[in-house]
Amino acid sequence: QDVVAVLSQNETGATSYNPVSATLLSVGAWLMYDRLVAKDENLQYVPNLAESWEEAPDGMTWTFKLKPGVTFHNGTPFTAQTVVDWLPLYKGSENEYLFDAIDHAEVVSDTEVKFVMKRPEPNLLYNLSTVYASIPDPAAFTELGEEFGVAEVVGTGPFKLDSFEIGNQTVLLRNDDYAWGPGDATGHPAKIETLTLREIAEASTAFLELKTGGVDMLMNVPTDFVGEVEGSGNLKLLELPGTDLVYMPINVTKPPFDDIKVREAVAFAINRQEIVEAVFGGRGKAADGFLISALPESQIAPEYRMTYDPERANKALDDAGWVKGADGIREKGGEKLKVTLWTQSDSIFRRLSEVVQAQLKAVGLEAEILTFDNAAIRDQYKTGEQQLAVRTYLWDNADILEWFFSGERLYYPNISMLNDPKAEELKAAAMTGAKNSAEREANFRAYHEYINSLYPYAPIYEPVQLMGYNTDRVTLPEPLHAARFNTLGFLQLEVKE
Amino acid sequence: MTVTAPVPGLLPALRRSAPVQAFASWKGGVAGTFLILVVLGALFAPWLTPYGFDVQNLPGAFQAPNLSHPMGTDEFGRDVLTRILYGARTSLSVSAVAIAISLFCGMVLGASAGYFGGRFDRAVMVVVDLTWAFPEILVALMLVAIIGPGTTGTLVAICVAYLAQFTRLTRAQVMALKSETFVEAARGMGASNAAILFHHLLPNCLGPVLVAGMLATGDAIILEATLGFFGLGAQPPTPSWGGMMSSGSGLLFKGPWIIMFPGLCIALTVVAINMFGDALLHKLDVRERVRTA
Amino acid sequence: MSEPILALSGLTRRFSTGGGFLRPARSMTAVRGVDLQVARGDIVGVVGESGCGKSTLARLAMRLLEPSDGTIRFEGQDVTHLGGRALKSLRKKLQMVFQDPYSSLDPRYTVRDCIEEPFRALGELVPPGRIEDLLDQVGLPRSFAESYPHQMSGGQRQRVGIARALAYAPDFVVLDEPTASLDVSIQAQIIALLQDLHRQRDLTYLFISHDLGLVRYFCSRIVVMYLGSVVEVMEDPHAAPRHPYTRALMESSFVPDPEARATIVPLEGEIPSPFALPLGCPFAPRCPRVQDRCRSELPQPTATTIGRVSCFNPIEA
Amino acid sequence: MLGFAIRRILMLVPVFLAVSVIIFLMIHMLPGDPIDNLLRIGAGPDQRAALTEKYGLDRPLYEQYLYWIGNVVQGDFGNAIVQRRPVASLIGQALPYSLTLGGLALLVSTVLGITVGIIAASFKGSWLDQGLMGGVLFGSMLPNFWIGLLLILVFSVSLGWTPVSGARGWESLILPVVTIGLGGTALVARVTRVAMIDAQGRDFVMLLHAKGVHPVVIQLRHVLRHALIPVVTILALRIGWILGGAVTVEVVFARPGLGSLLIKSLNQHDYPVVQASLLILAMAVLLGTLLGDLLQAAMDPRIRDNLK
Amino acid sequence: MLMEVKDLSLSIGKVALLDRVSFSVDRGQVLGLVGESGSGKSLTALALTGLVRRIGGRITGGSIVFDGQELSDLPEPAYRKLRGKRIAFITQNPMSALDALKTIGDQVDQVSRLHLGLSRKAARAHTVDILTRLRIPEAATVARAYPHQLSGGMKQRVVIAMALAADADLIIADEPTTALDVTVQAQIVMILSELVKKRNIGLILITHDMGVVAQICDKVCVLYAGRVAESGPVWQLFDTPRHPYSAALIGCIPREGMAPGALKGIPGTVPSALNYGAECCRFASRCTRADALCHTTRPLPHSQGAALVACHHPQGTAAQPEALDV
Ligand SMILES: Nc1ncnc2c1ncn2[C@@H]1O[C@H](COP(=O)(O)OP(=O)(O)OP(=O)(O)O)[C@@H](O)[C@H]1O
Ligand SMILES: Nc1ncnc2c1ncn2[C@@H]1O[C@H](COP(=O)(O)OP(=O)(O)OP(=O)(O)O)[C@@H](O)[C@H]1O
Ligand SMILES: [Mg+2]
Ligand SMILES: [Mg+2]
Repeated sequence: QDVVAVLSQNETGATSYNPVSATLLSVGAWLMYDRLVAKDENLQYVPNLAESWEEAPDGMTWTFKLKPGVTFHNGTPFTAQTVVDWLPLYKGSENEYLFDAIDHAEVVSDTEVKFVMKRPEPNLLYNLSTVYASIPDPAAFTELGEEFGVAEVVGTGPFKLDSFEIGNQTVLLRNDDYAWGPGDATGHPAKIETLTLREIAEASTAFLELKTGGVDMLMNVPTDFVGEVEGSGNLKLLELPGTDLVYMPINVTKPPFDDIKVREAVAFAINRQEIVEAVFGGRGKAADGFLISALPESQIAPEYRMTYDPERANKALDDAGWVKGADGIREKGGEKLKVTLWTQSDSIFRRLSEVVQAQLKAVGLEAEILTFDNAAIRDQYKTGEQQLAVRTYLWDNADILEWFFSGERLYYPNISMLNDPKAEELKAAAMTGAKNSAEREANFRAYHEYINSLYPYAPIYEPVQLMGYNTDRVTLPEPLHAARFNTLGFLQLEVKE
Repeated sequence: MTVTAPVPGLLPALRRSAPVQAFASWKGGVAGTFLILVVLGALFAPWLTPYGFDVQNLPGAFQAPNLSHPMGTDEFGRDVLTRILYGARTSLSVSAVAIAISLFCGMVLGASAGYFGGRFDRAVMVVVDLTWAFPEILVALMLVAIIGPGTTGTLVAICVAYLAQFTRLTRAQVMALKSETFVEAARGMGASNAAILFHHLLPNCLGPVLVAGMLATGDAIILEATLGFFGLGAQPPTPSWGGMMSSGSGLLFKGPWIIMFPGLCIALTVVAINMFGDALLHKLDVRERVRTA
Repeated sequence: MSEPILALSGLTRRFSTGGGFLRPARSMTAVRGVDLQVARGDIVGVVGESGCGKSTLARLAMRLLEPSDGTIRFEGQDVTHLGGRALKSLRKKLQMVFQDPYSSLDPRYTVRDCIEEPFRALGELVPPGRIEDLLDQVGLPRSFAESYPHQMSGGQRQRVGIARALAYAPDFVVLDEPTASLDVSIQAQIIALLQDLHRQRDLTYLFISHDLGLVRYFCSRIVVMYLGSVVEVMEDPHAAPRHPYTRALMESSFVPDPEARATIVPLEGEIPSPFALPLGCPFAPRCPRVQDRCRSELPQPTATTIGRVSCFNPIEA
Repeated sequence: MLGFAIRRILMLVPVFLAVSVIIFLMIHMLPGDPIDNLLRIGAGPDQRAALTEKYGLDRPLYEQYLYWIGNVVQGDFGNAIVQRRPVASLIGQALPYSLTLGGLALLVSTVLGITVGIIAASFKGSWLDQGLMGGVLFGSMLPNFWIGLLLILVFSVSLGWTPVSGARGWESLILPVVTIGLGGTALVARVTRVAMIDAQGRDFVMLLHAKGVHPVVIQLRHVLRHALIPVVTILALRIGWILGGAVTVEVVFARPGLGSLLIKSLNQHDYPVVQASLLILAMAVLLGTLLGDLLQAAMDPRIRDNLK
Repeated sequence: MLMEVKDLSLSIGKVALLDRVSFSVDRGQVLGLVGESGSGKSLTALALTGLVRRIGGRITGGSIVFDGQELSDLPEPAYRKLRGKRIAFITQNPMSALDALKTIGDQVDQVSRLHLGLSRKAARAHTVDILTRLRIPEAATVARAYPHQLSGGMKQRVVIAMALAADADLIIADEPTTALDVTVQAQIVMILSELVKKRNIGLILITHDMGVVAQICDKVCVLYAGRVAESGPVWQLFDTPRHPYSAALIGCIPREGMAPGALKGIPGTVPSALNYGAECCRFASRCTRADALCHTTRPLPHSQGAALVACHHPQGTAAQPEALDV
């Protein structure tokens, strides 16, 4: 009844399971904690620890009715008071922004808690459904301090922490008392007893482990191995819609990209379809905006979408005064159109960059690739020296726009260094100005469109999540009624004997 | 007064033609021929292949070796053979230049430490020994983290990683030579320290140290490849053997030739360098001394 | 004696070895208080057992080592602390032939390069034809000029060494065991050559050797060293020795004549460590004529009919 | 001998301090700032100042150094800034892996290398010698990550004898140990062979033969003893490799270890971890030289006497 | 005869280094083997002890008879039993002939334990006994010392002790005193010559030093370029050398009463082993008496007085060599 899974590349390197302060949490956090609400496969909110909820018409209070009989791993019961004690933990922490809009929480009864808001927050349910809103035992959290999430984890989730070795593996044990799972999985604990989450940096090692039965599933199969997995009789792929997006930030403050024409050219020079076909084996789709297509805010007017249009790209450059030289590289005033393109050392990043490099060269822009170690690149961005970069993010809410383009987050994460007064206004409206979801959606769409009109980035690709698993060993729930393979997936995962 | 007599030392070293002799042995001959072919291939790459090393042809990616692409095409549809030929330029020149710089610094350091001895010597050797005792790859990764990726970082990393070896070797040679009577004799004839260093000591340890440098070039190619494995070597689209070999081990399954051929080139070249170096050392009759320095 | 060409007085050289952190350096005196005067045209032989300081003395005289104490005068001039140009010009007159012909020539130098080196070192032109002359003088064919040392035999190399020492027409040549590593037949060749050169060029030699027989044949005066000190100077090489050590040396050498077989009574005891010299006469522990006084007091040189001896109880003539 | 050991250890103290200063200064010259990694995104300068003060990064350099080294001497390496754990526990987690992997690899390469060296030297110049040395050379001529993957393909995938990766159980050690061991074997074999050949050629060996001693006895009891001295010296100096040289292998086999910890921390600018790892490596190197000296003295009476 | 060597020829690789060397030595006799460097003295010693195989050499002809037993084709294991037990070999350089990592005692014990089968304890007692007889003070302490703690003379005595540890009948000593000081050399040579008389054993003494030969040898064998030039009783060699080479060699020794300039040396150099030439006298190119015959025909050893001389034109009875030009 043991299952070994390999974490996907973008979740490796997490240093803690502390939901309050960590900026990177692996799937383990989903499994050791619960959240008030969860999301189903259509991104609709479903009950998790909260049975039901109600928003006041003016949006200034939210009342959550909690499931009864929920206990933490250490036996402490989970009650309304727990939620009241939990919220203040975020004060001054990395993830404080999640609950910016909440003034305070009040106990209504043992199973009812009321959030009193500073302002309406249509996005509250989303925030409560993210992994960073996982609920630890506040008492244990305070007591353990920095050790919490590393040496010990006290949550209400379907698995308990057995051991955690940073950068190596996490071993989880089943929480036998668990009966409050989300959606279909409610009423029973997980079917597997232990779950080992391994981190394997080298993709081929991970694949070979799967192939030889050393591990039972890969949370993410790199595209290079898709063919191999499909070709092996006992291995199977599970394709889930992705929640990530690959794009290319353009530093609007660095010449030649201080000229919007040049940015526009870059945005239209990228042949996304070719990339999907050549680099990702036809899986996933070409991106034309900044948000994943499952989000309504991604549905923007066609004139704001960025697609492959080499003529437009060439024309933009011509208009900007960059003329093709003898070697095919454009020049202006004796200077070559040469920029740097930063990328990360993962092979897929490097490969993507190389294709982009070639595509940019086709319109006369020479990009010099600079590879940085994954862990080091963040510091590099803080210098603001980048011109182009290849990046990816994983988020399924439109507020990511604010994260990457807010004038208050220059250098990092606003690698594009966009600081535009009008964008700031639109951002404020989108983030805090909406009273309800519909209004919020409209505001974000306007913000998204305006950002696109400035070309501070070029969208590239929207991947799918490809899980690989050994059909001799495990049965995966199909269909999966969740947006991602986490709590629900592992609760329903079965082992073949 | 002018010095008219040509300074001996270096010229005789070349006149003794150890390389020519090394060629005469079958091992040295085979290895030397291979190396010459590789260097010629690198030099004349543009004339030897109709393809460009950076011209992508995505629809034609992952072609197994065939007549028009004897080593197949890579994940971007580029001709692997072409990239190997151009890659030899990067791999060989980065390693060779790095080793040359390292060799020069090592010889200067080692020779002065060995010749003057005393505190200076001890201080130099403590530092040198410490860098020597640290694994090359760690030194290299640390330096690349500081300097940044790319050929410069690789160059400096290789330089520093092998500095200790050359310093030690030169120092040992100089110390051994220093006690030879001919050095004392030169002093007895009024030669200055500089003259002794440059006309007697350095020419005499040049042979072994140069060969050690040659052998290290082999190791440096591997180190470059390892940095490539971490994605920190030569930056695309510039091909280098190490970079090609480590452009995603997933290709091992999808297009093994993309990785195999550069890997094979590295292994063969390094073995050839070692074989030729050994043959040279044999001729110079200092094999033991250099090999274990 | 006329003005001596070389005069050493109280020449002392100490070495310290080992030593390091928390470890005391050990000091030894390789040459102590040597007084010696060499007249122009003399061949002075220095004999003694291995490690007694012969080579150190030679190096001191050559200014290849700095003396710890004492003075060196060359042609009347104090050269003890000479440096720079003056030292360079001294080198023209003072040359040395080394013990080991195998390591005293740079393997990368041709014979020509070797012989030219003194000129080059002093930044001067090589007079045309000089190399050939020198090769002729030391009995090497001119064709050897372009050969490397490894192509030559030991005797031939030693001739190159001699040619190199003579390149500048020196007045004084120090010969440090020039034949020690050669066969007797080659040794005889070299000695004959040195004798010829001495005659032709009016050279002065300081000849170092451990072979008493050879020294007695070749030299006009003999200096006997023991553990860094001169124990006896014999103006007549064929005279009977006065110092017990000199006699022991003579008795230890085997006479190459089967008719003259004699039972040799070897010297007993070991040479004391140079790091811990006894208080008195260094030879006292092995001396058959030892007296109490020898163990506590250092004998001073006293004149004898044949030279000078440092012994409290010298053998009577 | 004991006195010598104590003196040597005392001697290590100033060297160790000097090394620690070098490491400290080097780390502080690195570009990047750990506080950046720690600061909440969008945090203001006062928050930065607070954190800087919390980690003592605002104090003069020498004070920081003294504070740090003072704690180190007491066994406290401080807290990792980015990884938010006591450095000692991070290192404590990585070190055992490095030690087992490195130690075993050292053992394998020593045993194998010495054996190959002895055989090659005993049959010097024969095809056996050339074949063995050529094989060992070729084995060390491939980059480690490459060998590792090939070994996995052969032994784990095709033959199914060993696990592919990980750090659980002794089976998972086999391939990494072999991967590193191959490179080390070449070095040890080369040194052993040369040292044996050197020792074989010395005069005392001829006398042993003249005494009628069996050649195998001469080879193993006399020649090998002489040959081991340089081998041991070189091995002792290479102790740094045991702890830090396995970075690539750690990546390929998904093993934790000091090398990867160091590199990861370096990239994250987690100063305290980098400092501590470097210090530990340096300490290992220093102890290695000490060990080498002691072993040399234990094996060679001449050196032993020199120490008195 | 204890050992009789007849027409011994030896090659290393393709190079013939010894060519029909003959000599013999009996109990109580000292045979001196002299000659210039490279003449094959050490090779001869290695051939007699069967060690020449170790350096890749091969006996190509002739016989070595030791105590009635033919040794030239003796298999190695049998030779090993003989070596050290009945034929002892004292190698050239005492400074490096001992294993620096083992105590003196252990090294001497090894011989008696190996060949006499003595126990550890008995062997040590035996060792101390022999060391004492070689006039080594405090032998028991010395036995516990390491080689580097001893002086050169002491070490050479230890090597001699090894030769005696299994009561060898024949000692072959290759330049036992070359590296030693004259006073120490005198000690060692006297010890060896006493041993021969006291124990009635044979000694083959290889040396450069004609003085030593004159003082303790009974017979001499002069080697030149891998061949015997002259061999015979020591008095005849010094008195009336017949071969021009031996004559010249004796003329090279500086002696008491020699006139300055009398020392001339032998012109030219020994030919290298690669161009020895088979059908000629190898000394011909340096010899003043050489004629065409010497350059084309190999001189065979024949009796001249009490000696065997390999020369077409042996000298008469003249004591002094004829004048030679440098
Ligand atoms: N550079 C030096 N450092 C330390 N000790 C030295 C040095 N040179 C010579 N000695 C010591 O000085 C003493 C005398 O040495 P020197 O070479 O003068 O002896 P020698 O009489 O020439 O001996 P040999 O006959 O062996 O050549 C020796 O004990 C030697 O160890
Ligand atoms: N291992 C070997 N391989 C090839 N030639 C050798 C070898 N050992 C000796 N010789 C050659 O054999 C010849 C005789 O050597 P040997 O050592 O017997 O001379 P030797 O008379 O002992 O000289 P020395 O007085 O220098 O000891 C020399 O020409 C030498 O070059
Ligand atoms: Mg000397
Ligand atoms: Mg010999």
